[in-house]
Amino acid sequence: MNPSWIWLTIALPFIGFLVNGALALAKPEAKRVVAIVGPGVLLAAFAVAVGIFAGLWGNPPDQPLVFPLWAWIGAGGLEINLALQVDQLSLVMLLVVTGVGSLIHIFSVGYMVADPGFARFFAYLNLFMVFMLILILGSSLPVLFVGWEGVGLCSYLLIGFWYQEKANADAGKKAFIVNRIGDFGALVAMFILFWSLGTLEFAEIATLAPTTLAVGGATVTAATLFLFLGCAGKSAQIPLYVWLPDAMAGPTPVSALIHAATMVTAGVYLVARTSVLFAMAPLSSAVVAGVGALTAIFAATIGLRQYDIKKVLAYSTVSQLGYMFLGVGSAAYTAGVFHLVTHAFFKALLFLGSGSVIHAMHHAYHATHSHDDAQDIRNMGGLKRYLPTTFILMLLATLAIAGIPPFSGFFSKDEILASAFGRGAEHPIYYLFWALGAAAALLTAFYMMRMMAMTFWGENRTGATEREHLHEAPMVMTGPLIVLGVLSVIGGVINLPAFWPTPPHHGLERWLEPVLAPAARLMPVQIPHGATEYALIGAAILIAVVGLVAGYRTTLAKPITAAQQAPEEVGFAKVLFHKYYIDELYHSLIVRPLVGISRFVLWRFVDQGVIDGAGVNGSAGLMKSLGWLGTRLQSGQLGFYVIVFLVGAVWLLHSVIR
Amino acid sequence: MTEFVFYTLAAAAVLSALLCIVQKNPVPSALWLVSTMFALAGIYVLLNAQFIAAMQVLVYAGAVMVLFLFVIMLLNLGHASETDRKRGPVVLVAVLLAAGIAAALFAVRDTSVASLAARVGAPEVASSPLAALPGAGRVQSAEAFTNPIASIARPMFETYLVPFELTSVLLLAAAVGAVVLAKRKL
Amino acid sequence: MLLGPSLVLSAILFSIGVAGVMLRRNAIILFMCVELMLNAVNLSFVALSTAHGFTGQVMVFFVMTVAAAEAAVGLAIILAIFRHTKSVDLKTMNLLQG
Amino acid sequence: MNPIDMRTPLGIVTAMLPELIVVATSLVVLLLNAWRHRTAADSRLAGQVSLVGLVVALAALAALWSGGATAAGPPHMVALDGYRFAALGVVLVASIGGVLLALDYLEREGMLAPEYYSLLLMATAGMMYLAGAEDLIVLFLGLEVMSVPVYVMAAFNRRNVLSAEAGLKYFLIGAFASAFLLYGIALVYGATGSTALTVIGSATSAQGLPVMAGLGLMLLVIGLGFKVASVPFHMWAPDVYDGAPTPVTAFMATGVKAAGFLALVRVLMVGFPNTIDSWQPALGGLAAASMIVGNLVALTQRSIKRMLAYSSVAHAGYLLAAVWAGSRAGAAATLMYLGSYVLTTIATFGILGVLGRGGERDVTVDSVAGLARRRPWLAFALAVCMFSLLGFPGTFGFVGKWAILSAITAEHHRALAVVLVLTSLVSAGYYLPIVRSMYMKDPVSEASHAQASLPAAARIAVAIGVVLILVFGVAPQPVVTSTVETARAFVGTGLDRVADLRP
Repeated sequence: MNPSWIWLTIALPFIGFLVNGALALAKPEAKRVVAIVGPGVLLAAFAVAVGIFAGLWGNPPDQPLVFPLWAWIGAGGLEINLALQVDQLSLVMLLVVTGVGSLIHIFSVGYMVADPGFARFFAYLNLFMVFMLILILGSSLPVLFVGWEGVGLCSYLLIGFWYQEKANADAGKKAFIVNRIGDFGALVAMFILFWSLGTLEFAEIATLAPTTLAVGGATVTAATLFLFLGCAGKSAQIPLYVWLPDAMAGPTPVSALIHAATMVTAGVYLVARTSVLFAMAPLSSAVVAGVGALTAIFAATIGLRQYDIKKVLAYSTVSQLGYMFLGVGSAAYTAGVFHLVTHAFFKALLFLGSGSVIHAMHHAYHATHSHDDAQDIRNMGGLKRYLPTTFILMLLATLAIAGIPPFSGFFSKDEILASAFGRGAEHPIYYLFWALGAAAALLTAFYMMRMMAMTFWGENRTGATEREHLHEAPMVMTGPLIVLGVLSVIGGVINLPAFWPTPPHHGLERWLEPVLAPAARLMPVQIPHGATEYALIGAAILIAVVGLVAGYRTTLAKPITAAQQAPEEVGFAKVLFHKYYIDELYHSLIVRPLVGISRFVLWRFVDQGVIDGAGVNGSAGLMKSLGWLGTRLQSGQLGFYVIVFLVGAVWLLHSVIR
Repeated sequence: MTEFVFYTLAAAAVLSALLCIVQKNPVPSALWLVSTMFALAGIYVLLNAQFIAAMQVLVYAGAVMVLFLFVIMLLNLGHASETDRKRGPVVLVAVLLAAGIAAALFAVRDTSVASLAARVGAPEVASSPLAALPGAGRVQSAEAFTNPIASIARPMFETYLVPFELTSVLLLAAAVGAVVLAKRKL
Repeated sequence: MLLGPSLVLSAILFSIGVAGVMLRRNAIILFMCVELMLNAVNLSFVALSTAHGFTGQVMVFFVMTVAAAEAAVGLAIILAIFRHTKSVDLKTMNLLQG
Repeated sequence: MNPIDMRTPLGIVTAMLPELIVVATSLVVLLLNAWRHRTAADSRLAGQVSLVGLVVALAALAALWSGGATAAGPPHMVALDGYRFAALGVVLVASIGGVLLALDYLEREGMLAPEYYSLLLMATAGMMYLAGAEDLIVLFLGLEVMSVPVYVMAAFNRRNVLSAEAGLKYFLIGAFASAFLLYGIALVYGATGSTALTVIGSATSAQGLPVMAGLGLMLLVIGLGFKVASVPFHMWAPDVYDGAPTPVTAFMATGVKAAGFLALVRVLMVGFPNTIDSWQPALGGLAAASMIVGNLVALTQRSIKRMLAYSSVAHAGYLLAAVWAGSRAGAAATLMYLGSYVLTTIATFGILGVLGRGGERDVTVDSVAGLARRRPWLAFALAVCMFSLLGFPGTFGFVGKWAILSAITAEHHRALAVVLVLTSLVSAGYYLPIVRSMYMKDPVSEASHAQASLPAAARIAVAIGVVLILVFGVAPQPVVTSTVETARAFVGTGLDRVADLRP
């Protein structure tokens, strides 16, 4: 198919949005039409994407193909042309987003069918896809930013989808504020680039920047740091990650689509997109890698002690995004994008699987009118008997995320860690980043297995009568899961490392080569070879296995109490400390202290106290109090208004006399 | 002699103005303002603007201020009020700010007719097509001394015809507005 | 010759008017202080017209018209609020604030 | 169209045709009042006649503009260029909005005085003279012809003490500010010997800026800064916007502000083009202060009407930043942003008027909860307005803000751009809660929003506003091209500008 048909991929979801939106307003009960239109447009868009991909497969373009749609604003110094860019990178993203997006849309048909806002839900979901595709395909920063803002808006709408609950609306608000901070960074970066280069087109930036700007200079460093602030907001990195776990308040397919597979990876995509700039700014790259590594381990420790199945996955997403940034920060842009792709597969699978579990739990509780928490893994246990398909698929995804070969996550994660280690030869600080990444890998394997064990193994804790109602999800939901399961297993094939016995080797890397070559010339990827390489691989596999085994054993070592009977969370400090020093210290010398730290210090104090309190609420509070001062001055007394007027007048008059 | 008269009138104007703003009772306050206006009318004569001086007395002191006094009487406000004059630190702030304004405006104290004429009559301006523009040149005709009313009326009805007509809209708007607000019921 | 001193006098009278606006709370007196400011500006116009011709005097004419128009409307507004509050004291007029 | 000679009566009439039509309409309405002033139908008739007059004026303006009217001789009293025509267009649109919003409101709130419309028309004429003035005397008189009726309109709701208080406050501080403006005119006249802006421009270009002219310029900035509600001359705005009847607030927030800004642009671009260093710091300071104060204080407001008042202070800051640029791009950006601001503000106040039903001050973020479910179109319109005020891509507001930002950045000054971007982000903190409340919360009670339905006239205003916001947001090219074209009025500066005009 001719790549100039690219606009169809955006137009199709937009038509879906219009149809579903109209139905939501006019005829919300027409669920059958919505169920066909919603996923249908996405499948069609995916088909177009595949067609274009197939057309370019044989002869990939050297230069990005830019298709101007129309000159949105075009005069003097303020041009914004809406143009779409097709190149190897945007095609990869396009395939992943439309492909995974289609599967999640299909899943949603089953998951949301009972919801009265079915049509509205699909309208939002389609609209989200429109903006996500604009983000991916935009040929310049402003166009990308339109998509960037748009996905934020849809995310905000979808997090608060069940707006009747206050917590959900609050979560939407939090996501909103944090993303504003990030957007500010992105905007400032855009202005710095516009000042220094006079263009915001990606293609022109890539050619102009290396000749115009000094490598490692202040301009490019500042621009990339602000750009990364934007990425950190959108992709939930320290210190702006706080919104993502709360965003799980939305429906589960939303979590899978937006908060795992697509939108949150936009930051990684943007860094890869502007790789030339980051390659020119070693300091910024190190910051990216460092923040990524810290986020990876930080979120992983918090994940150790969560009981809400979606919260575990949320912190896991934050942690995995940290990996991607560690990759792109180590100049391994291919590895970052590779992990983005495999993560989209297995994390979407995990979220949809958890959706299937919650669906079952919800039905069980609904049947008996119980008000227990359907998302608390302490209320689950032994579910593999009731949900066998979901269990097997989620287990595959867990192995993939833990990094067990030959599952997809192993290859991508290993490549990232190897690149970080390789850069250590030049900048020793990267050894530390590598160590953090490796430690995070251990924790990842541990908490994922803990979650799986508490959910699927052991005794069932749902309740005697409720148990009768647990059942596997319908085919419309398990179907997408199976496809994702296959992808999670074999996804690594797109970029197999050289040491792997069978070809194709470095498929993704060779495919992306034309896009990433300018960056690679400035800052080459350094992957260790020979003995070091094999030692690293061995260590990675060992870490994954140890983590999984430890996770399984410590979790099932003693019976788990259901959430209702579990000790109260409020007085936990004393309780936890007692258990921590007397009972569990000798069970595990490494993991348990980390649990305590993660729970008490990191989650309670850092996450909720410092970042929420001082950061998000604090800055909003400071602005509010400044504004309050303004309202106090607005006393209603005219005399005071005149005095303020005259202060200004005296200032202005005296400013011209000197 | 002229200067002596000027400074006498200036002192009277300043003194009246000060009394106007410190008087407790609104009626004397208004009368002191009238006094300032009269002093200014005298200065206008010194500045060779006899017609304006006459208008000052007729329109300002005669009509506008009478309207003020009329309203004060109508509302029965002809007595001192406790809360009218401010006290305390706000007085200091007010005086400082007023002094700040005055200090800035004093920067033009050294202006003289000669210095202005030298500047405006700069060759670049004089030789430019500006000379043809209304109000660009200085009126130095003998007419100004023999027939001051004509010398105001001519620019007013020729060059400034548009603004003059605009004042008719302004007065109409004021009349309509005042009537609307003062009507007993809408 | 009198231009400089006239401009200074104008500045002084203007500032006295400004001070009056800050120091008083009676709406009518406040308005009278504004009239004083307008008079001060008129003095500047007249003084400057000794250098530049009659434009300044024409301007004074317009200012007088404006002052008359403002007086009519302003006093009508003061009457309107007096009907509500039985007062022209600005201290009581702070229903709108914040 | 042949060049118009402004020295002949016919030339003057042709050049000022739109203004004259508006004044004539106000006289017709006044005459109509003389014997038809009792019933609601009379008031409505007056409004309809005004509307016709304004549309005819708009048509005359279009004829002049499309005819490419130019001055044959030197400009005289009012400018004859694209920028003035565009400015008149903005003012007329604001005025039409003011009439459309008032048509049902006055009837509903029992303010059956058809004089409202003749006052509004006279104020419009004043705004047109103010916005197109090429002479400081016309500027001053235009300002007064605009202000005097608006003082009355603010106090128009005679049954309401708040309206009276708003009128009094606006009047007293407005007259006070006029005195400053007038002093400025006196000093500029003294320093340059003329009140014609072109002459002033060539004088300041030739001799630089003597202290007298500098002081005069600052006093002009103070006077106009007051009218556009810039910090620190803004303190009246929240109270007056709050207390005045809502259609008047809409008219003030759009027409007065637009006319003030357009006059400011012309004064600075024509009168002081080559002494940009003397006024840039002052304008930059005012712009930054307005953006910061307006946005921060707006955050704390509960009443939407009052919040919009502070937000209008913030928008004055954005506009001042555009004027600050002192370039043709800045002038074009000012015009463009005013266009978006006027459309959005009219639509917003139109919606607010029906949400409040007489108690617009009580409409808060919480009381619009669930509007989307009861009145989906109304909620959609308000949401579009909020996004446009916020400057969200896809709305006209974004195009305007983008134009301002690119004008500022072209001057290589970063601080102001950063302040603009940062404070715009802060503004999301008060615009979006309204959207959130409408779409994500339940109505307070079963009965809420039952009354909220737009009357026909206001519906036209809101619909046109919202459609244009979206159309120009998506396809801004015509607006961008034409505003950039109008700013060519400021090609050449000072002496060469006058030379250009040589017959």
